[in-house]
Amino acid sequence: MSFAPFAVAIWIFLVGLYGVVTSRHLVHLVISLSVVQSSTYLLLLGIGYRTNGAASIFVDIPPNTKAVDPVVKALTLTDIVVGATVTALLLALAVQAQKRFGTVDPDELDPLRD
Amino acid sequence: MSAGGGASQRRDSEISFATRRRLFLVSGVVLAALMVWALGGMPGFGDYHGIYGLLLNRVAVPEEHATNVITAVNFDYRGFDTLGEEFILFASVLGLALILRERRDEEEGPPDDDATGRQVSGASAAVRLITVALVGPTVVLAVYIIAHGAITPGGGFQGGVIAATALLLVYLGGEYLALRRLRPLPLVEITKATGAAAFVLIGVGGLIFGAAFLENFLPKGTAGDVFSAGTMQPLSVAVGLEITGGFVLILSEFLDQTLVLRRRRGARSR
Amino acid sequence: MEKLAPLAVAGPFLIAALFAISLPLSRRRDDLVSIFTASAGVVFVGALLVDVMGRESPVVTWVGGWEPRRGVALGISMAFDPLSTSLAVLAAVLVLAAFLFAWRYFETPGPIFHALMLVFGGAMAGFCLSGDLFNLFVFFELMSVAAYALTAYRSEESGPLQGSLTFAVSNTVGAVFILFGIALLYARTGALNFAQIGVFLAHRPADGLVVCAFAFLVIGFMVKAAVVPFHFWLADAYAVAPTPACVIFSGVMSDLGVYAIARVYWTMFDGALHEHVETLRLVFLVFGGLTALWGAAMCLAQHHLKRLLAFVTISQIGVVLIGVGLFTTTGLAAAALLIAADGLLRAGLFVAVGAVIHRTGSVNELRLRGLGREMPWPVAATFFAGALGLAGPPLLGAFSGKRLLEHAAFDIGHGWIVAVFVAATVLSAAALLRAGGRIFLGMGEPDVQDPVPFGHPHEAGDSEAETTGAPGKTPPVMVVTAGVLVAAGLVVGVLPGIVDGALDASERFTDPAAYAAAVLHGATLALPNAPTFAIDPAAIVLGLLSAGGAIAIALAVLTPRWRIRDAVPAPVGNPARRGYWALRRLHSGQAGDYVAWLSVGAATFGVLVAAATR
Amino acid sequence: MTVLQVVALALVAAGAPAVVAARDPLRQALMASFYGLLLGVLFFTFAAPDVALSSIVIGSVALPTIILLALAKIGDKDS
Repeated sequence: MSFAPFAVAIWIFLVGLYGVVTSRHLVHLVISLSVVQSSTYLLLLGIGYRTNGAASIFVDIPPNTKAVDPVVKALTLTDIVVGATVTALLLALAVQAQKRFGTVDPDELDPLRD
Repeated sequence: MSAGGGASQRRDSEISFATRRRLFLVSGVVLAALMVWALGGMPGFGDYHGIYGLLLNRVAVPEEHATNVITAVNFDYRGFDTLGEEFILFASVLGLALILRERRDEEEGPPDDDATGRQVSGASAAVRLITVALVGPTVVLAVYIIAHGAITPGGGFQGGVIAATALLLVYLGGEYLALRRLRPLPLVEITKATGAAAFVLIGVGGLIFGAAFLENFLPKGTAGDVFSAGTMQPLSVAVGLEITGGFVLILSEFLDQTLVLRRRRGARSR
Repeated sequence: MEKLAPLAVAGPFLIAALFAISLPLSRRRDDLVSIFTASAGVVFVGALLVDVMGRESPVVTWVGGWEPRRGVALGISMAFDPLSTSLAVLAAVLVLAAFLFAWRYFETPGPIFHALMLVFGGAMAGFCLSGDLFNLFVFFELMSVAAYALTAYRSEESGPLQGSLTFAVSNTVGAVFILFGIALLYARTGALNFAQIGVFLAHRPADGLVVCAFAFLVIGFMVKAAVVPFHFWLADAYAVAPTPACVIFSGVMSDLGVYAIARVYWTMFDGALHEHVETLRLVFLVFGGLTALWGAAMCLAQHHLKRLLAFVTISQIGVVLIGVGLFTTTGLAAAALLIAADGLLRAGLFVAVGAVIHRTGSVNELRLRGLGREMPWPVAATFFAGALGLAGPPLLGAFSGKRLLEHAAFDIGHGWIVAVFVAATVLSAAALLRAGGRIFLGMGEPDVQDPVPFGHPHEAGDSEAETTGAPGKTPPVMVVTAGVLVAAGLVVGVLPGIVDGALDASERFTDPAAYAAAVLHGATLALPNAPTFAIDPAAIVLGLLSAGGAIAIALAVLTPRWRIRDAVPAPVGNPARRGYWALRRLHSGQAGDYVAWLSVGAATFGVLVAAATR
Repeated sequence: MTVLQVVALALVAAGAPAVVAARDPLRQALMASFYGLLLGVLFFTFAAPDVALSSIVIGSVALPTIILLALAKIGDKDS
């Protein structure tokens, strides 16, 4: 069982990417994209975990108790916030695309090869 | 409710939907195989002993007097990353405002073009009372989480978003249009930009008073109380300000889209 | 001096934040402050370059004052050497040129455009100067987000919306691949600093994890650099982005992706993958060659000027990837010279195209036939000089880069690649000369219509709603900017000592031991002196041939008498044309297609790299 | 791995395809909110309280609200 979290991270990555590739609605595509991004959070945190390690917040525990890796948590923390704002930007594009094209099906957006 | 022509959509892209799916499934399997092959070399889940994390866990509390090592990493050791992340938020909120700005063929008006004609009946008195009453505690919780970033789990990022959800409570209570009349948007914009500028200025302060950009030059106080860990707390507050402003802007842009903007009478969207 | 290096990033950020704080006073204030900040940026990074040139080893500064402890990096390092700092100077120069160009080019609602461009400039400086893997990723993401917003600037047209959407989706998936690579490396080495990871990996055999981490990182950067088959987003995005933004996108943003591949390989993976470099080289030459030819092929019948320049960019990224993909010092020096020369030339061409759009309101070459004659003659001269410079005429433009690339290729026995990149540069230069001939000299058949008007007919490069003012007069600042950029692009290759300087800088760039010693221990290792390559007559002849070939092809395409129709008619019998149409329809503008091709490319590249390192 | 981790991991592994399979965007927004909560619980079991808080606040509250607001604007035009 010691590779389960990484296997799940790969599984989520592929499922999310499948959602992006076969999406028929821009908002569905954007949400699937955020699922793809969430796979990296799981992978990063899975790497940093140490069995029965404390949460590297030494308020009530002595500083040298066994603790989980803090760096991956810092990286993941900011990634979640940044991922959310990029998703919001994509949703804004979807809203305007719907106004402009009258549809949100990525297949029907006009090809641009003039 | 998938929009538009459904199955009969114009397909002049080279590959059809089915081919695209097949292409992805094949390459997806190969990618999965590559990733599993890569994971073979990983330390098992749970027995990780990377030097970087071990060193930081040992060093952060005695040196920086910050008990939350994650915030120490975010706002002190790797503060330059957080500067970049903060401006990612700054740029994407600017981009959002740019994309959702009022178009030529739109005007502000009563929300008559609601989805499937649902009537916004306005919140009942009980809902309005509860939501507006909850705004206060939410903001206090947010301020607590931002202020205690270096001590307990939390920090500028999470606190900022919690503060922004206070606006949702206002919307749920049906008071958004009233709030909008107060024209808070320029104020929110300034809060966001002040947070971003404050982060850089604290960094420059490190250069002036300390020896390097973003150096922790303020007194470190005693670990565990609010005014400890030098520049970490002000940086956390700066990020909190920016994220509050950023998310409030994002939410109000989208709220404007649904509640306020509608297509101008007779304007043909080109 | 290097202690101030983070200001190259934080300075533009601060001004952008102050823009957002202050009320939108006046457009002039935005322009003046932005131009001042951009020039200060150029001067500052230039000073950094001068400081670095004088030193023996890479200059290192630790942000926040966190020096490494016993070889373990605590903070984030900014390690810069002549190569990466000159790339940062190029980026700063192009940001300044973009602001000068935007000054007269179009109206902006408030300071949003200027703030985004400043953030973009700061992110590029950070990207070039960073010495930390995750920091590189953060600036990669920041450049991407600023670019999405800038691409969707004219959000009322259909093109920018779709171009920005496919751009954002493709690059976000690319960023996920990079994050995967970072996670794998962090799991193995427990470090995020280039030098520390490099030292850790150098002593151990390259097992599955190291190979896949390298593959995923390179895939992510290839998406940003628009290498085939990850390039589809670029043609859509650069064709619809506002022209001032295109100056930076095309001039340097894609090249940064290729720079990142070189930086990642030479600082971290050279130790582990060195014995597989012969087979690895083949993989990169295949991808680079394919990109160069694909871009050049798509240029031939492209009549939308900005999309034509987008495909020229893709083609030249392929050539630069060939240089980097040779994994030799000479190859890297050639790539550096090509990035500098071609970047400046493409930027100048975009400004010239912007001037044409500003004057005529249209960007479709067929509609512009002969309209260029009323424009001031320097615009035409700049356009032709820039197009010719890309072909690498003797001594000018891309010549010294191509010359070095030929030496590098023949030195390691891959002479065949020379034919590929010479053909690519000649074809793309010919396409540009054809466009120039038609617009400024009125050549070509009078009423030839683009046989397949894709996209909205009325929008196919028709009136760009972005320009301001009376289209009657071309503002002098545009002409001067275009002229200076193209002149710089032509001359940069022949500056005294530039070629030897590039070779010396590549020697230092490709030495992981010296890099690690400087970053982790502040020590300086002696450097072997770089080989020198005099200009041999064969290179001059090849330069003449390629320039002449470009002109000949352009003339052949333009003069109706030779019956070679340039506008390729709709599905006509022979397989070449059918193949071309299939290729053209692949650029479907559909995000799902692009991600599918991205995953196919990733799988192919991963398998090839895995095979190459077994 | 502790029992709680295994359960949380299984729920997340099932949650992701559920989010992607929900083709109707409205249902998908609610699934995404639930998925954010599941991720938060999983991160909590990985001894990462900060990240769990961030995932719950953003993934479960802020982002789905933005999605719903976007849908409110998109939904009413094309029917």
